[in-house]
Amino acid sequence: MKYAAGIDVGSTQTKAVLLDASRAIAAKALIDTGANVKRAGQRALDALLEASGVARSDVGFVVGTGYGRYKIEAGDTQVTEISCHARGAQMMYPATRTVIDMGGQDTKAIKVGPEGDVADFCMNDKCAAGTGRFLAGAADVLGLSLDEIGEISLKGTRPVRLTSVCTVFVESDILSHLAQNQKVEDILAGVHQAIAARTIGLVRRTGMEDEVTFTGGVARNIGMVRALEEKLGTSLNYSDESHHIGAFGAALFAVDHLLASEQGQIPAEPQPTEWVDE
Amino acid sequence: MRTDVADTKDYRGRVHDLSRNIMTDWMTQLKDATQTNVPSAYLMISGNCVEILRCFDILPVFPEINALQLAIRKQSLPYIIKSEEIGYASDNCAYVKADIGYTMCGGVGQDGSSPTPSLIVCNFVGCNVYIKWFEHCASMMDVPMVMLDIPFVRDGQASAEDLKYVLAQLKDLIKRCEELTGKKFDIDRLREIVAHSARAEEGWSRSKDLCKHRPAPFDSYFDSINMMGPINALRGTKEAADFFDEVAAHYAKMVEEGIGVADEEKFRTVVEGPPPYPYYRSFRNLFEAWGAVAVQSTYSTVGGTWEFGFRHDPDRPLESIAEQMITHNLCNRSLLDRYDQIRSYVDDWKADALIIHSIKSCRLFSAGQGDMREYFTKELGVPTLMVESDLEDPRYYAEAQMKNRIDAFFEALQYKRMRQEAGA
Amino acid sequence: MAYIAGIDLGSGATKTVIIDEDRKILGRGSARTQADFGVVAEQSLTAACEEAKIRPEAIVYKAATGLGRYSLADRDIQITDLTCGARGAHALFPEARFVLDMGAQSTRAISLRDGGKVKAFRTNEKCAAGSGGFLQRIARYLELELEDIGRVSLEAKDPQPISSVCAVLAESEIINHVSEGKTVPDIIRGAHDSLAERSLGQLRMVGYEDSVVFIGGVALQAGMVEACRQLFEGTLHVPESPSHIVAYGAAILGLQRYHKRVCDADAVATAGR
Amino acid sequence: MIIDQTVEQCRDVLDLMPGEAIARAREKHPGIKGFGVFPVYAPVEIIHAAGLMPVGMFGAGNKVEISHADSRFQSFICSIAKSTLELFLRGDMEDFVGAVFSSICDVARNLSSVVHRNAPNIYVEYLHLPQSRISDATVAYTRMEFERFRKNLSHHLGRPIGNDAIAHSIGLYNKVRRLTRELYQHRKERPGSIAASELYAVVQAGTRIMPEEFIVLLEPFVEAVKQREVHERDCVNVVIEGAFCEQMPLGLIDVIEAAGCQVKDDDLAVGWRLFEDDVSTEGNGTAALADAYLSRTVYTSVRHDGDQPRTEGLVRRMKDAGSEAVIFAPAKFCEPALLDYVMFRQRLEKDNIAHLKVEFEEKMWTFESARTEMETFAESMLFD
Ligand SMILES: Nc1ncnc2c1ncn2[C@@H]1O[C@H](COP(=O)(O)OP(=O)(O)O)[C@@H](O)[C@H]1O
Ligand SMILES: Nc1ncnc2c1ncn2[C@@H]1O[C@H](COP(=O)(O)OP(=O)(O)O)[C@@H](O)[C@H]1O
Ligand code: SF4
Ligand code: SF4
Ligand code: SF4
Repeated sequence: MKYAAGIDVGSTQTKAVLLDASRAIAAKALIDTGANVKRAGQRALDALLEASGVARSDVGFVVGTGYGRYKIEAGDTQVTEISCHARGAQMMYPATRTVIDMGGQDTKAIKVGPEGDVADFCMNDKCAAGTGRFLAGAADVLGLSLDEIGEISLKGTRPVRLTSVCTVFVESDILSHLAQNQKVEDILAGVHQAIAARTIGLVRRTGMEDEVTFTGGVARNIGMVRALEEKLGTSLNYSDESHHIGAFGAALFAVDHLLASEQGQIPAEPQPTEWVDE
Repeated sequence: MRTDVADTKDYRGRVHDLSRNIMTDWMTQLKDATQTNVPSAYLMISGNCVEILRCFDILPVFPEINALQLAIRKQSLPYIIKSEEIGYASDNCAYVKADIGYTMCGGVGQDGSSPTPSLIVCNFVGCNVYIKWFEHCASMMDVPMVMLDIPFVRDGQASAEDLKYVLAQLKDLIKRCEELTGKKFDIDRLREIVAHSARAEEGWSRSKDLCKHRPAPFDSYFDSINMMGPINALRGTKEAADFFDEVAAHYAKMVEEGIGVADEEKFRTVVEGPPPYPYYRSFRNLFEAWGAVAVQSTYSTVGGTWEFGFRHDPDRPLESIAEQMITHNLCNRSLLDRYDQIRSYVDDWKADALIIHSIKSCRLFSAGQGDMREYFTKELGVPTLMVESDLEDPRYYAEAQMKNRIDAFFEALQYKRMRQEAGA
Repeated sequence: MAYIAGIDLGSGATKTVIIDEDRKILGRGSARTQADFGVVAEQSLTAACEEAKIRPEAIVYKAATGLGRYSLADRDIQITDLTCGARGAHALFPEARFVLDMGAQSTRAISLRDGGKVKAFRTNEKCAAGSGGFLQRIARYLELELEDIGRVSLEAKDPQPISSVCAVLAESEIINHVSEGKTVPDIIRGAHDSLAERSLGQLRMVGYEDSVVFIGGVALQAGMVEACRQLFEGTLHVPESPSHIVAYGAAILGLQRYHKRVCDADAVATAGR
Repeated sequence: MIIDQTVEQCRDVLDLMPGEAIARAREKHPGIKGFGVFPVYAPVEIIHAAGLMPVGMFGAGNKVEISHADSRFQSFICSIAKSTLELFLRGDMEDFVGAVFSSICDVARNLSSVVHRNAPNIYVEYLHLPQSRISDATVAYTRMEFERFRKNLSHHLGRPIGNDAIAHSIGLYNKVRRLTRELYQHRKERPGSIAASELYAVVQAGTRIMPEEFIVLLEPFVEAVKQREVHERDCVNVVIEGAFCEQMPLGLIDVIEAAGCQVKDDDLAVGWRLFEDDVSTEGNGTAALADAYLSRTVYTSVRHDGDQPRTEGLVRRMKDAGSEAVIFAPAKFCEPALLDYVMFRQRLEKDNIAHLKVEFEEKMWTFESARTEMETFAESMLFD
């Protein structure tokens, strides 16, 4: 049996998914990207192999995605995470028309066509304000872990207002709220709402259509899920797999390649381009 | 069949060389003028009246081109920082900052690359930053400034009163030029100059029209830069007119032989907004890698929208100069007029997509481009990509992010196309 | 003997300096800033008292400064950290006309008038990776102890500059450097160099000429000091315990006000007699 | 009493959404509709004479969450453009017939287009106010431009806008401006008599109340302020420069004074009090307004000034106000204000005049860093 893998090397975490030729998930992996991006890709692949017991030689095709996709030595080809998230989300929730992907460094709104194709997309501008990193920063100042802040934020009744969603300044903002004796849950509620508001702005740009699937690491944060649902006035598809959807999409593209090469065809998928360094 | 025109495939091709030659001649004149007393005058690019200066043999100097040159040589940052040190904000137009910084560091004047102007002619055509920029230049170098207030196109085109107003100001300018040079205004000389302009404009338009062909012979965004110098700064000279004759012939030949600028033209785009000069080459590579060719661009029309038929007119030299300044350039027209212009580009030049390069420095271009995106994607269904950086300040260009967006965009286009082909 | 405390409730840490009436520093204390400024101030004050070997009650005047200056309930006066930093630096280096204060959240360039009064100042722009918090984050990322940053930076051979003005994006640049195999010293030094360059820009905006006093927690980093030394044209003074200079300045100004209060009280007392 | 009441009343007005301001005006002027005036200046008299209520469009402060407009205008665009657009997109401007923008900057110009496209029922006018030296041609042009506005508006409404009506409106606004000038003058002479944020609230409210009613409110207020007991504070006398378009949050104005400064003059909402004296009520109204615009207005950063540089204007303004320092308060991303700062600053430094720059944003609500800077500034001047 041949396998195909998708590796999503993100700014914060690296996700990987191993599929068999029938597109069933054989293994998943999640590691911190860390400083060495090259190694992260390799480590993620190793983790997949270990978890599934599949031999490297049985992995017929590897698609890299995410911000570090060009640094994955095992990658046979690269696809942007936008295409991957669209593809993965559509496969997992076939009625998906809108994808919101919130990662460590950027947020994307993707409008998805009926076949998992990207009809339009928007990303936060160059500024990293209001992303997963921002939440991580907030958690840090408050001495909480990422897993808890979502839950806690749900208890907030009077969300505070933030000056900005700049990741760099979240610290002082939160400190000054604390200095004014605001409750932690209200501060967190404010933090989540501020990010949600910003995200909604992005979603409006591409135009929202039901169903909406929430992907990326922040989809594990229930506070963010609820804040978005409230602002969008619709429920979101999300699950434990949400974090892996990019990698899953990449793996789906890899399966295409695998099958195509077995049949001696060119895969029906966009040709990647070469990285050109200035 | 590849012939001698094949070298055009590189952007350092024939047209590029021709352009560089005549632009270098002009730059040499500028450099020489720092040592002589040849009168010179500052002027802005958009909708300018360079013909009037030529009529008095006043050497035109374009600070915008100075700034552009610094950026494309990757030298702009220190000057930008210099300007920020005297109080310019990080959010101000970096063209201004680079030029002012350059001037402060001695780039202008005796030991510089261009002369201290004898006169500053502020042709306020659209961009309000022009006024501040030239006010500062005037005060810094203690040079008199002539303000040409060009009414914005409010009701579709210039009214009789607008024209009268501009003509009166042009006559004022002529008087100032007479005083400066001691020469008498010679309308016949102006007619000659204007005729050169018209010929250049004709060649420009023919060239741009050739991009309607598939494959397009040149990239109307990136390669147009080669033609923008001659059409905006050297307009009114015989050299520029000859240049455009040659350019048009050259591209016509390419079309005839079916040669395009891309190895394989896969996508035809229209590009809106100025390029990121400090990363010009690598930005271009990102599109080239996808076989994407710009068949039209708005930036190339900041100086004039000649492809829609307007020409300077030797029979009405001053009037046609005034009309061009008011109506026939991109900058002095409203955002909605620009939408129309882009729409006709998409339709007539048969483009697949619109690329909006949003420039932090330049609000004239960028303020409201989000709405443009809405309009084209939602109302017209034109696939549109919007990316952000700057035309002068290298600090605002993030290559990896840029690549990510561009790749994703073309991936999606390609995917769509493949599905269509499969369905057909 | 009357003791005066200057308490600098900064965004990163709260620092206290205790002086006597001769402006002599008797004790210093510091505590990492947390949610409750009151508690932290108490901690740093206690630490300073211990070092000074005095009881907290012996302090007759408390001058609060820094971000949290209004949060100190029993302060006698609050003064901004800029004014205090200027005064503290001037007290140590009376001939210097410029002060560079690099703290956790902000970098300030100050020019001085006679007597150490603030003439002009420039705070770093909001979107700048130009302060100590940024260095702290890089250090954490590179798995370095804060205390080691400065030393490690000195080992650089080929510093890798950072161009981005946004701290978050600057961090990505650093990640890039790491994955390209650049060494930790080169990266840290690159950050120091870039910060030094930005500070010089700020200093120039207030008319920087010759000598400058470098204060704030970041001045504890030898690599940063070295970067500034190489870049700035004039003399660079780095006081001992640079992160306490703002608190010291507050104490000095506090002492002035205290004297005035005593004089006024005397005057009142005399008048009442 | 009167003072506090009036200020309170005016703050209420500032809290109204534009539609609510119209609704309130309708109590006295049944069925009246609004016409938006984007800063800096527009000849409001023509609008008023057309039977409409001119309403200052100064964005939405922090009252409105921007959720649509930031997809139209990028992150590096000033807030007033976004919040103004947001009001249109949300449908808050339904009681408005139209809106007028002018050639102050590239953002305002493009904004007029975006409003035009997104609010098809709104009549959008764009005035090109002259930037040239005053000559016969400029006079003719400006008269034509104001006349064009009258014609277009009249055409749009389907009713004439007569000279008498304009003269009447000029008379009313003359009175408003005269009273406002009195207040400003009085503050220069007796600085403690009115807080900067009080004065601002009142003047700003005047951009959202019909002049007929505003005069009634203003007259007793001016008298009361003149009678007010003044407690002289020990502080730095400053003028504020740079807030001519997007307006400072009230809280920031308070912080300036709380930090130890006394505002003696400012350019907040300057377009509504642009004239140095009365506009003539004789003859052709649009011509009178045009002539006044050309020759009897105070300087602003959005108009080229030919032979009378703004830099000198600022120094004169300081002298007139008896102030010793300048607070530059440009809105974040405001290109004209930020560009002008450089030349202003150079001019002040030539005379050793102290100055401080504090950028602001509409939706700012904590002023900690501004407070620190302002306090330091005051400390540095006071403890001299
Ligand atoms: N267990 C968790 N609970 C809540 N949020 C999480 C958790 N794990 C990660 N996140 C969030 O996800 C972000 C990383 O998302 P990811 O999609 O992996 O980003 P990237 O692809 O840029 O690395 C983190 O910044 C964090 O905010
Ligand atoms: N022991 C140390 N070694 C090196 N750097 C330090 C040390 N302590 C503090 N710093 C640096 O100084 C910064 C804090 O400076 P400080 O002046 O205390 O800031 P603030 O006054 O804003 O709290 C930290 O962000 C860190 O970069
Ligand atoms: S704002 Fe744009 S058009 Fe104006 S000077 Fe700057 S770059 Fe040129
Ligand atoms: S520093 Fe903050 S606001 Fe500035 S660009 Fe970075 S994330 Fe955005
Ligand atoms: S605030 Fe400044 S940039 Fe914005 S619209 Fe007003 S004048 Fe233009």
